[in-house]
Amino acid sequence: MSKKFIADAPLLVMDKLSDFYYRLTVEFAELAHEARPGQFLSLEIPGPNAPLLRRPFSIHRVLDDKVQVLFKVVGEGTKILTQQQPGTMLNVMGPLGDGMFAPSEQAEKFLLVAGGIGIAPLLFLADVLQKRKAETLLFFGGRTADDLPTKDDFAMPVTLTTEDGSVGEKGLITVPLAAALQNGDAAKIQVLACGPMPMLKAVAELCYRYGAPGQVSLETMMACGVGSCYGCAIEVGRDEHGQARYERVCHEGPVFDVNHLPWDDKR
Amino acid sequence: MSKKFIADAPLLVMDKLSDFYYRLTVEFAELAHEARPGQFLSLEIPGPNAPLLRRPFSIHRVLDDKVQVLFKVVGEGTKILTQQQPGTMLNVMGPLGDGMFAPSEQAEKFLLVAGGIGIAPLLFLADVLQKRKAETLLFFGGRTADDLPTKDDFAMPVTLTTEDGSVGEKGLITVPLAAALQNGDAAKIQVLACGPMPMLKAVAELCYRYGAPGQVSLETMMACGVGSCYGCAIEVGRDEHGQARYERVCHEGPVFDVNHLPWDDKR
Amino acid sequence: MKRPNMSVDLGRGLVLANPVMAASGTYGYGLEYEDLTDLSAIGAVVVKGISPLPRAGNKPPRIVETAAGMLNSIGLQNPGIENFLTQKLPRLRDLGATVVANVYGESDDDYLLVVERLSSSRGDGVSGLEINVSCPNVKAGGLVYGTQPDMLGALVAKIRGATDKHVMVKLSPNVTNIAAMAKVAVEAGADSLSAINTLLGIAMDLETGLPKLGNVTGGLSGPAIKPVALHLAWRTVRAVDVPVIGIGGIDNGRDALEFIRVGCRAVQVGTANFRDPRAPLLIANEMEEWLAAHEYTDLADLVGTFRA
Amino acid sequence: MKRPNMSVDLGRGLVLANPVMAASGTYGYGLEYEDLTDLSAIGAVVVKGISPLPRAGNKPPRIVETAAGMLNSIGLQNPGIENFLTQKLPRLRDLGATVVANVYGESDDDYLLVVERLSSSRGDGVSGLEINVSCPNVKAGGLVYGTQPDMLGALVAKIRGATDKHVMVKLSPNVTNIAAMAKVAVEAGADSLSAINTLLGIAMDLETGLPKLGNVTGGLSGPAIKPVALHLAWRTVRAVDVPVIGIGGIDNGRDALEFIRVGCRAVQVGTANFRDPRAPLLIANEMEEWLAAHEYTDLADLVGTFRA
Ligand SMILES: Cc1cc2nc3c(=O)[nH]c(=O)nc-3n(C[C@H](O)[C@H](O)[C@H](O)COP(=O)(O)OP(=O)(O)OC[C@H]3O[C@@H](n4cnc5c(N)ncnc54)[C@H](O)[C@@H]3O)c2cc1C
Ligand SMILES: Cc1cc2nc3c(=O)[nH]c(=O)nc-3n(C[C@H](O)[C@H](O)[C@H](O)COP(=O)(O)OP(=O)(O)OC[C@H]3O[C@@H](n4cnc5c(N)ncnc54)[C@H](O)[C@@H]3O)c2cc1C
Ligand SMILES: Cc1cc2nc3c(=O)[nH]c(=O)nc-3n(C[C@H](O)[C@H](O)[C@H](O)COP(=O)(O)O)c2cc1C
Ligand SMILES: Cc1cc2nc3c(=O)[nH]c(=O)nc-3n(C[C@H](O)[C@H](O)[C@H](O)COP(=O)(O)O)c2cc1C
Ligand code: FES
Ligand code: FES
Repeated sequence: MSKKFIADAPLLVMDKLSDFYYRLTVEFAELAHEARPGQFLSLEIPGPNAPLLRRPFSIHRVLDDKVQVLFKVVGEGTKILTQQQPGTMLNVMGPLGDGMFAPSEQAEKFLLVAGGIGIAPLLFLADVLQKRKAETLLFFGGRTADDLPTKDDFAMPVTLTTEDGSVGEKGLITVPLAAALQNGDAAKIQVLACGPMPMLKAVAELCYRYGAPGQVSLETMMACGVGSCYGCAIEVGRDEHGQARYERVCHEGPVFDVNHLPWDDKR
Repeated sequence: MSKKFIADAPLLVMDKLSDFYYRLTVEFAELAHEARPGQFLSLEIPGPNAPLLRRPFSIHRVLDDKVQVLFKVVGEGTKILTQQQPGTMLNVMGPLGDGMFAPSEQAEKFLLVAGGIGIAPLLFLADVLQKRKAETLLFFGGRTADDLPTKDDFAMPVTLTTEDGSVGEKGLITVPLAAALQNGDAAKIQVLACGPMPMLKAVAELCYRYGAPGQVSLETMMACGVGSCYGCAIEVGRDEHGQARYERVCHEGPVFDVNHLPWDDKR
Repeated sequence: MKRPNMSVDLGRGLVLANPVMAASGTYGYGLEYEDLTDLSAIGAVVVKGISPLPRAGNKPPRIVETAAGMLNSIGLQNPGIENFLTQKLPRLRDLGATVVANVYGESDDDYLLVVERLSSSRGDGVSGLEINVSCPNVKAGGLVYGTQPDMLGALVAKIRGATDKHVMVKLSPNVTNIAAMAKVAVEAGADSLSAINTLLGIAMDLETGLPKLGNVTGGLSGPAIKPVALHLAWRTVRAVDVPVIGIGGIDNGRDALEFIRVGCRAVQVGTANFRDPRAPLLIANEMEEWLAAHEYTDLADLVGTFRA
Repeated sequence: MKRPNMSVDLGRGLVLANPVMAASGTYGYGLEYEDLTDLSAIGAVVVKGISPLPRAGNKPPRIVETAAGMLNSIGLQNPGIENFLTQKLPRLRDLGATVVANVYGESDDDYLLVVERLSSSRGDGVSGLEINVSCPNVKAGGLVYGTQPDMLGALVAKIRGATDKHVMVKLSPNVTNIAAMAKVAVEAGADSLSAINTLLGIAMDLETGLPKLGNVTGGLSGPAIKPVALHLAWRTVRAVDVPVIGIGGIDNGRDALEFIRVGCRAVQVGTANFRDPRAPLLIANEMEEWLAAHEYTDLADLVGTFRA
């Protein structure tokens, strides 16, 4: 279990990558040093009319004492975030989530799979894998060319797909992923994925089909972010009486082994 | 009764006069032509996290098809207002209030009295009196020199006071006002005042003492602004059974004759 | 896109051109808005509570903003039934407004007097009566009608006996079991129920320790109460067979449609009128657009489609 | 400026170093916040509701934001009393936290089992029991304890007979007459009352017509409910002689002091912990600063100074 920190951290950079994607950098040494790929942090959105609850974001990258978040503007909270000027203090809490990406020692090849903003935690993961000099490939899908933020930051072979065909192959990212699994020795491959639930479900199915170990990062609504409220629960199976068992995405997750999850109904 | 209008009106100018005082100009021909001094308008504060209720503001000045509001930043609503850029559409409703300043035909001299932001409606009034070529004097008091916005816009003799003595006489504006009433023929003077309640109470007492007719513009919390909700009521006296009688500041007011109001307890 | 049918027949003569009414106390007698909106186009204007005699109302201050809501304690300041019949109703009739009269009393006799006047020929143009039972019965030691099943049942039965007009009973949220109150009102003859009135609350000025309302307590309304209102409207729908009109925190067409999905046949919009007096029409338009975009031909088809 | 006395003695062994507790269900077992705050400095940590056996909790989604508030339907997922006694309490004791155990059951026996365990020597370090009565009594057809005076009185009397610890009864706001419930609880032996628990509400996804909570209904908390909570806390204070602990929408020191002014002896902070887990300490500090600035030497002097 990693140690958690909370503090007002200075916002150093608010980088507008496109109309909808932003990357912010805060200085928070303790958090930066403790963080592991797949973990997240939570931000209090500043201002008197901010949303009630904190907003959770993956740790996008760690650079010395600095922590980066890559985010997509989807609602009021993220919109307010874009308006923050460097120098502002942001109330940051983290690192959160004991379920991190755990690159296996046995694997010979790592396939990173991202859908849209699901790319956020994978750069941090890529940095760590790079240090291990592991063979790593990125599969990155989006609806259009606009949904592939930071794709150029990955120093590895990158396969892109878009649903409208504007960049890369036209179609879903799971098509080239399936090919890669089929052509490789799946048991020696580890799949590490983050993206929307339908994509993760398709990824899980491919892992089962080809016998590849896989890990996926999930999202649910969160209140506390630290495991205290049980608000972010997802079903992880049923007990002998058919009674659902739940785990906390913020605590046991956000990264889970594909085998740990029942994939039938996950709305 | 004046006709009311509601529309999204383009914000033309947002003028920062000082740290706390702003003057905005919107284009709204129908409202501009209908408005009379002492009336007000109400604005919907824009944005998803705006305050629930509209904000009422005196009509500061009318320039052809344009209407100006002079406002002081006191809370969240006025703060959001300052952030609006020219070109934004503001939802404006008015003119409101059937109780307007009614310069008497008999009066030979008009004493305008303002405390701080209470100056707002008096410029419009001054413009109208000027057209009548009536003798008009302004008595304008503030806490400090910063509380005397637009004092230079009045083309008439102006007496200033500040509580800290930074501009004009040190003390309250009712001191020079009392002198003016004492030295003139009070019955031929009309006092027209807007400002904080304690000032208005002192003004009313001077009117009684010297026998001068007087009108004051009041403020209370408002919901509808058009006389429908009875939320803005103030006591205007008691009936034979000692039962309080109430009137609506937004409808029978905001300007009332000093004689119309009981001045004992007005929190 | 075909325009869906938006009209609603609530029974016993209360027919709305569209499902959005202006809620009582937030739209005066409608006439205050004559310049600003087309009163005849509003589903119905529920006028301010009417009592037998003029009422002075409560001590100010009477309104205060709270987080995403407001408290009011107007105390039903109103000019009384005679004034309504002579000064307001004729003009409302001329303007073609669909009028629901909100009736208020502090005893059974108070209510009956107002109901009878409204049901006489002088009340022509009043399409329905909304009975506000969130008020104390002075003869019963100040117990609130809307919280006491026996008192409520007796009152509604008397009103039913005194009028042929549509009787809508407006339920209080400040009860343990709104379903029980709903059943009592319907058994006593209510043609429809509206839910909910305001939640009781207080606000304080910390520095002085004084209540922010002259009357100390007030009624909470606005977006803050929407989850509570939606729940109570839904419970009411499930308890009775008569039409239910949803009220509480409705700020836009989407909010209104949620009340329709839980089973309400129509809605009322209150606090939102203070933000924009055109709210009833704007909200009805938004509802219509949503229905058209989702290929509904009739609002009625959405009623009760909550998949709980 | 002299530091005012902030400690509060609620009776029968429940003494708080300051008047701000973390509310049940919003602070887990405290241990989740070990890294982030000094648990021993918090007035008291009211732990998540504890049932006899582990509970899986409700179907997700379990939380949704609403206007200035949130709905939750956690369904009291918790690992059961044995786990609490062996895994959580010893550590809380080591950390020096003042612990109030929130007790939950679906029958009198459920409650009694947990109360007895907590009152045995294994429960050393538990300074008080908060009885959550906003839950259905399965044996009584699902009627909620906190809404039925008879059921509530009988339950509290049994609990009183089973423990020497401080018994705090947490009142439900979803009742017609909270004063009556307060009196019943005190007559049956409650040492203090906490008010309020969440208001019932629902939220809907309009597009699908599905409830936003897996459990359909949930409890509304946060700033939206503050006016209602302040009113009910005040009514509770006036109904009984035991200490009342105010809860509902408290977001800062000023909010908390309003509850003190209406007569509460202490407060609990819930939803605000999600914004910042240091909220209980921050709020206690803000209260202390306000009191010092206003030359109060003891928080107790502000209790009940509401000038209504
Ligand atoms: C573990 C985790 C990691 C995440 N990492 C990232 C990331 O790196 N980059 C990124 O752009 N987004 C990430 N998200 C999603 C991000 O939290 C939401 O987009 C953000 O909270 C939306 O806030 P809003 O106010 O702008 O939108 P809103 O209008 O409030 O909500 C839009 C949608 O965002 C989601 N959301 C809102 N509040 C929360 C909450 N408190 N907890 C979880 N989801 C919420 C809901 O699905 C909601 O429907 C992550 C979520 C989780 C749970
Ligand atoms: C008839 C009338 C004319 C006014 N003319 C002017 C003017 O020309 N210039 C100017 O700067 N101010 C004027 N005011 C006051 C102005 O309405 C408030 O300053 C403004 O509403 C504050 O909003 P806020 O959100 O910034 O502050 P908040 O933090 O919401 O409130 C600060 C204070 O402003 C007052 N206020 C807030 N909302 C309302 C409301 N809906 N109705 C009435 N008062 C409210 C209250 O006293 C409150 O305590 C006038 C008020 C009235 C009633
Ligand atoms: C200022 C004000 C006055 C009200 N007066 C009445 C009234 O006279 N009679 C009545 O039945 N309800 C009255 N209500 C309650 C509203 O009709 C409505 O039930 C309540 O405000 C909830 O709806 P909302 O959240 O849309 O405002 C009043 C509400 C407000 C805000
Ligand atoms: C997520 C969540 C879980 C809760 N769980 C419990 C609980 O287990 N037992 C209980 O008595 N109250 C529970 N409550 C109610 C709170 O303790 C508190 O009474 C309520 O939230 C109102 O306070 P607030 O507005 O400060 O949050 C819970 C509240 C929330 C938001
Ligand atoms: S968000 Fe509270 S337990 Fe996960
Ligand atoms: S604000 Fe509604 S009557 Fe004046």
